[in-house]
Amino acid sequence: MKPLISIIARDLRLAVRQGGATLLALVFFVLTVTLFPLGVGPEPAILARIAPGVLWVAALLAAMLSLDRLFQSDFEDGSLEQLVLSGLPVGGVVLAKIIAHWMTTGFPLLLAAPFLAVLLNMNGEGFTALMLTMLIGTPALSLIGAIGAALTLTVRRGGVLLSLLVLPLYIPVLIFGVSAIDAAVHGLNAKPHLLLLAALTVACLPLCPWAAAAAVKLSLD
Amino acid sequence: MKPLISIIARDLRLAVRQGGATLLALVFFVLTVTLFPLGVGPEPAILARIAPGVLWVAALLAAMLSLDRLFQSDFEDGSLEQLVLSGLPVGGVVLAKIIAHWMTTGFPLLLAAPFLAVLLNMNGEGFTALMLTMLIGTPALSLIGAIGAALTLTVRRGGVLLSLLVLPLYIPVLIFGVSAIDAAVHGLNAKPHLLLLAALTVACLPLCPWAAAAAVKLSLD
Amino acid sequence: MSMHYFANPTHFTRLAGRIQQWAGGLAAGLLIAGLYLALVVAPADYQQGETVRIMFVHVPSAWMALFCYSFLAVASAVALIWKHPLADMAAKASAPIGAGFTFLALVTGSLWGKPMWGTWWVWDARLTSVLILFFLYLGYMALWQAIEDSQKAAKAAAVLALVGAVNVPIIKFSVDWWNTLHQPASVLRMDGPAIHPSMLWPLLVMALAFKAYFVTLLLARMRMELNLRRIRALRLADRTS
Amino acid sequence: MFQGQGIACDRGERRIFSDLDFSIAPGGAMVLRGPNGSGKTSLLRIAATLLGAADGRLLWNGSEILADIEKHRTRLHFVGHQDAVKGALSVWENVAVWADIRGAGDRCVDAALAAFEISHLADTPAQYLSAGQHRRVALARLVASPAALWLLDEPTVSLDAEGTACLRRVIADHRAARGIVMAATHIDLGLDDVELLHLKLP
Amino acid sequence: MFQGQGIACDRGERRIFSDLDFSIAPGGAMVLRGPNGSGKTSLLRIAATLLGAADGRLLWNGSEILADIEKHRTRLHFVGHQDAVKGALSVWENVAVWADIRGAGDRCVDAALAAFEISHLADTPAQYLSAGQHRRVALARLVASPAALWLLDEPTVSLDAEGTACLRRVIADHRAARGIVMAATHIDLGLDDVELLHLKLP
Ligand code: HEM
Ligand SMILES: Nc1ncnc2c1ncn2[C@@H]1O[C@H](COP(=O)(O)OP(=O)(O)OP(=O)(O)O)[C@@H](O)[C@H]1O
Ligand SMILES: Nc1ncnc2c1ncn2[C@@H]1O[C@H](COP(=O)(O)OP(=O)(O)OP(=O)(O)O)[C@@H](O)[C@H]1O
Ligand SMILES: [Mg+2]
Ligand SMILES: [Mg+2]
Repeated sequence: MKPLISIIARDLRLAVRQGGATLLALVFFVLTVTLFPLGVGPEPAILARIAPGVLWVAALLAAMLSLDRLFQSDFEDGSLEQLVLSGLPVGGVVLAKIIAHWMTTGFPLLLAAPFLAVLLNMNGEGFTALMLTMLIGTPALSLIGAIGAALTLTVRRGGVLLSLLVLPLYIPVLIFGVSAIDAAVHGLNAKPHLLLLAALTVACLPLCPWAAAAAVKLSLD
Repeated sequence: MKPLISIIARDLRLAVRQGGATLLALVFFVLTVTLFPLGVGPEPAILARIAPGVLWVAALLAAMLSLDRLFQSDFEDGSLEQLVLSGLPVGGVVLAKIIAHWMTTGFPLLLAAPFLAVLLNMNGEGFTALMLTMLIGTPALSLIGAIGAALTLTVRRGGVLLSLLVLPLYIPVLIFGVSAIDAAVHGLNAKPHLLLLAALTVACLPLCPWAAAAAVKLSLD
Repeated sequence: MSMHYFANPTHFTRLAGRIQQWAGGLAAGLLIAGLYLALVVAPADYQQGETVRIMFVHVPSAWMALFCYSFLAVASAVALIWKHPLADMAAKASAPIGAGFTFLALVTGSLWGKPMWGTWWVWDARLTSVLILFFLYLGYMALWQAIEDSQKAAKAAAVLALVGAVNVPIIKFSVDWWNTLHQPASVLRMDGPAIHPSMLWPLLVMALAFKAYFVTLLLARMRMELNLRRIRALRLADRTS
Repeated sequence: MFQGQGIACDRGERRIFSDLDFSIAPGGAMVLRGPNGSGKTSLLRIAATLLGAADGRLLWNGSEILADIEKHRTRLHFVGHQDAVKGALSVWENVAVWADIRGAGDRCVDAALAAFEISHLADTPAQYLSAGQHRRVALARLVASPAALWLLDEPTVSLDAEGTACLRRVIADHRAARGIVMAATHIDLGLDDVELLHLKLP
Repeated sequence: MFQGQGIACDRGERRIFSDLDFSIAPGGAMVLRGPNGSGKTSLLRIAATLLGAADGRLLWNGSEILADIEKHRTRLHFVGHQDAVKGALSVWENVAVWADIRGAGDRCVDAALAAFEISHLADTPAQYLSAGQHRRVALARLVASPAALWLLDEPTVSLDAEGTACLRRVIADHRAARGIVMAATHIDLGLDDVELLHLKLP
């Protein structure tokens, strides 16, 4: 346990030192959301209608963009091979890095979401559902993303390939997330959708670190 | 002139060799656009209403994401300092790289846009305007983006910082682009909007390579 | 960095210290007077009621948001062209202050928007361009923070500030234009009722107070920055000797 | 006792070497020599279990290493071309982080910095280091947490004469404590009593 | 004649060296020596106009170099720690691209590969090279397009004995054609008739 906490602490410290990375994933989220009213026009009714979709798509993109921080820089400077050689189970190392990643990206998104919902004229009923879906869904984004991040390690400038691998896998999160909010906005019961989303995240928890670990080992070959 | 063409040829060859980078910017564009029907719901009227905005926002994001290919890998392996030391004017080198970047990102987007417009139920009047705005606007995206890409060179994992610097600068392109399409869709005259967009691109042509060259020199210091 | 580099700034520190005291006193005095005028003396608006008092914070901070960016751009130009180290520091110091005023204008604006328009936010041209201005400030500050070497960071940030300065009018213009296409002008009218002198005076006093506050903060931040750099240079020097 | 029996290595679908045997006793050192491209780096990565051998067995005190890879990893240090040094962290933090993750805590960090004569740089962010200083930080990891087997790939790259002398001292101490060293170099490390393993071009 | 007068260098707001004078005649070679962190890399980057000197003048045949930076750049080759070798291109293409951009065409590429004994690798993608082969590709640029001034930062890193011999030969030819060499190394390059410039820690 203790070495894994050391890894989380190390990643958090690096995130804070390296130009407030935490702040920046957040900023991308905010910026992408603001682009939409600029592109779509300012009519409040339309904006409210598309708000859940826009928020979740922006969250997907923000999470995906920050994935290259997950392993890439450690891979390039040799830290990743040192982590693997530390003798800890590789799956554990990967899980520790995923947790640190969520704390510096998914969690800030969660905090920013309500403000952006206001900007997009989402009604009050949607708020709780929005927060809940973000809380349950963003860990799945980090978990699933880790697989893509590990698979694209040996690809130079793998950013766009990463999106090709990861975005399709993110689609279930998007769909369950949006339908929960839509249900709440229209006064329906959001619970079934939330449960599905939770089931997804729970299923990812053991599977994704294991798959990502396999990909990490491959990259060092 | 000839050495600059050599640089463009080199960048194109690298783009083709490195996992079909050309294809990948395109794929990101297509994927982001397809997320919208999933996030917003399938109603044709709503989709048609938001189509120009979604297409342009996705184009902005795809262009922005591919910016890290512009200088970053050359910076990391020392090629950028060799290019600067080639004795060519740094502004010229930068312009050559921008042209290669546009040919591998902006141009494929242009080709894909009409198909995606069909997916989003855009009406026939919008098509020509869409193609024209993409043709005139995407070079500005590569030009403006080059400044951000050069400024974030020394920043480790600058991806998200890049988006913070570049997206606000992209907003005029987005707005003029969308308003031209909107005007055409509603049967109005799109020409003034197109002229403004063209003026923007023409103004970027001398200014951006110059500013980016200053930033590149700084990064080697 | 050689010592002559700081010769001039040493003078600056002493002078700035004195000005800062005066400006600080002035800011405090004006702020008290302005708040008194705004909250007690000025009448409530016959249409907007007490909420009109938000204006006395909102309008000056909006003005300062724009002013700070111009200051930032000019300081950056001076830094790039004449390479004066104090201009770098002035630019760096003014950014967070400008971002703060911009944020204040946004917050007070939305607080006012809720009672006036029934919504916290609309994508009106002016509001949108202020929001984008806020992002420009954030980008500038993030770039400073992200590049460790302060001399490099200064130059990079100056390039960004100038590019941004060219872009601000374009954004303003494009946003105005974009907005009129979709949005009927009837929903909001920023020019509002012509301002009555009983409101104009508190507004001007507050505006002056904000400006004095800006000068105070700017000088304080510049002196702090200068001291930090000196400490760092000393530390680096004796580490290797 | 660290042994390889009949090791073969494929890179890019090409056999680089095969039927390689070696055996290093506690306190022993083996130096890999051979022209560029002969497979020194590949062999070290196989010994570190980063790369899979195409054939052959690796043994530690007679027992199969691949049977418990994680166990083997805890007993080795690998210093390769890449330094695993983070520019954003100070020199001290860089060394401490690894000692911490390997469960050794930061008790030996100061000693490690002293061993490579970079104590005065302890608080400097690593991005301000010259090439040789950078290398010393990477090597300081060897001392900051204990491990029986050191795998060093061209460890003296960028080091000046003093840096090389530090490394020599540290290796001597390690061997005196019955540690094992396997190193690839092109220049003479100046170690006593080493065994040479010559690799040939494929 | 390549000269520096009173050169000073600042890194990270700290003076690394100052009042440095040097002068290298056509056909001459200067080797920079000094402990890690003494500023060898920095001096080479100043000579290449990549880094600005804090003080002093650089002269080429008596005329100020900073007056026409681009001219100076066309007459120099700089080989630093980073190889500027693209893994996706073949060895031949890697060398040819730079010769082409510098306006020399690809006439001399084969000769350059032969000079560093990597002709047999011409079609291999560079990502499959070992460390020393990689380095040879970077050095082959020196031969593929002509330049009067060579600035070499630890050129022998990762090279085996034969690789070092190739480099020595190539440098000798360059000097015989009145070329100038300025190199930083920690190990002896074995060049005849060199001038040493010793840098001290700041
Ligand atoms: C977040 C929302 C808001 C933002 C970002 C904002 C922004 C601004 C800006 C930038 C200015 C200065 C413009 C200039 O001098 O050129 C301004 C002035 C002003 N704003 Fe706002 N505003 C907001 C909301 C509101 C609301 C809700 C009201 C009240 C209905 C309001 C009333 C005014 C008035 C009366 C002025 C002074 C106009 C003048 O100088 O003629 N604003 N605002
Ligand atoms: N980017 C930088 N920012 C701040 N300081 C730096 C930077 N690069 C190098 N330095 C410092 O400048 C000094 C000289 O570095 P330089 O790389 O020139 O040394 P060197 O002689 O090449 O050393 P080595 O033999 O280790 O390669 C070192 O003390 C180093 O810490
Ligand atoms: N990732 C790879 N894919 C395919 N082939 C590779 C790869 N890495 C190395 N090789 C090839 O394997 C051979 C051995 O490489 P290795 O790096 O082990 O050599 P080395 O002895 O360390 O050489 P050097 O002295 O140059 O460092 C070389 O011929 C090289 O071309
Ligand atoms: Mg090797
Ligand atoms: Mg060096």
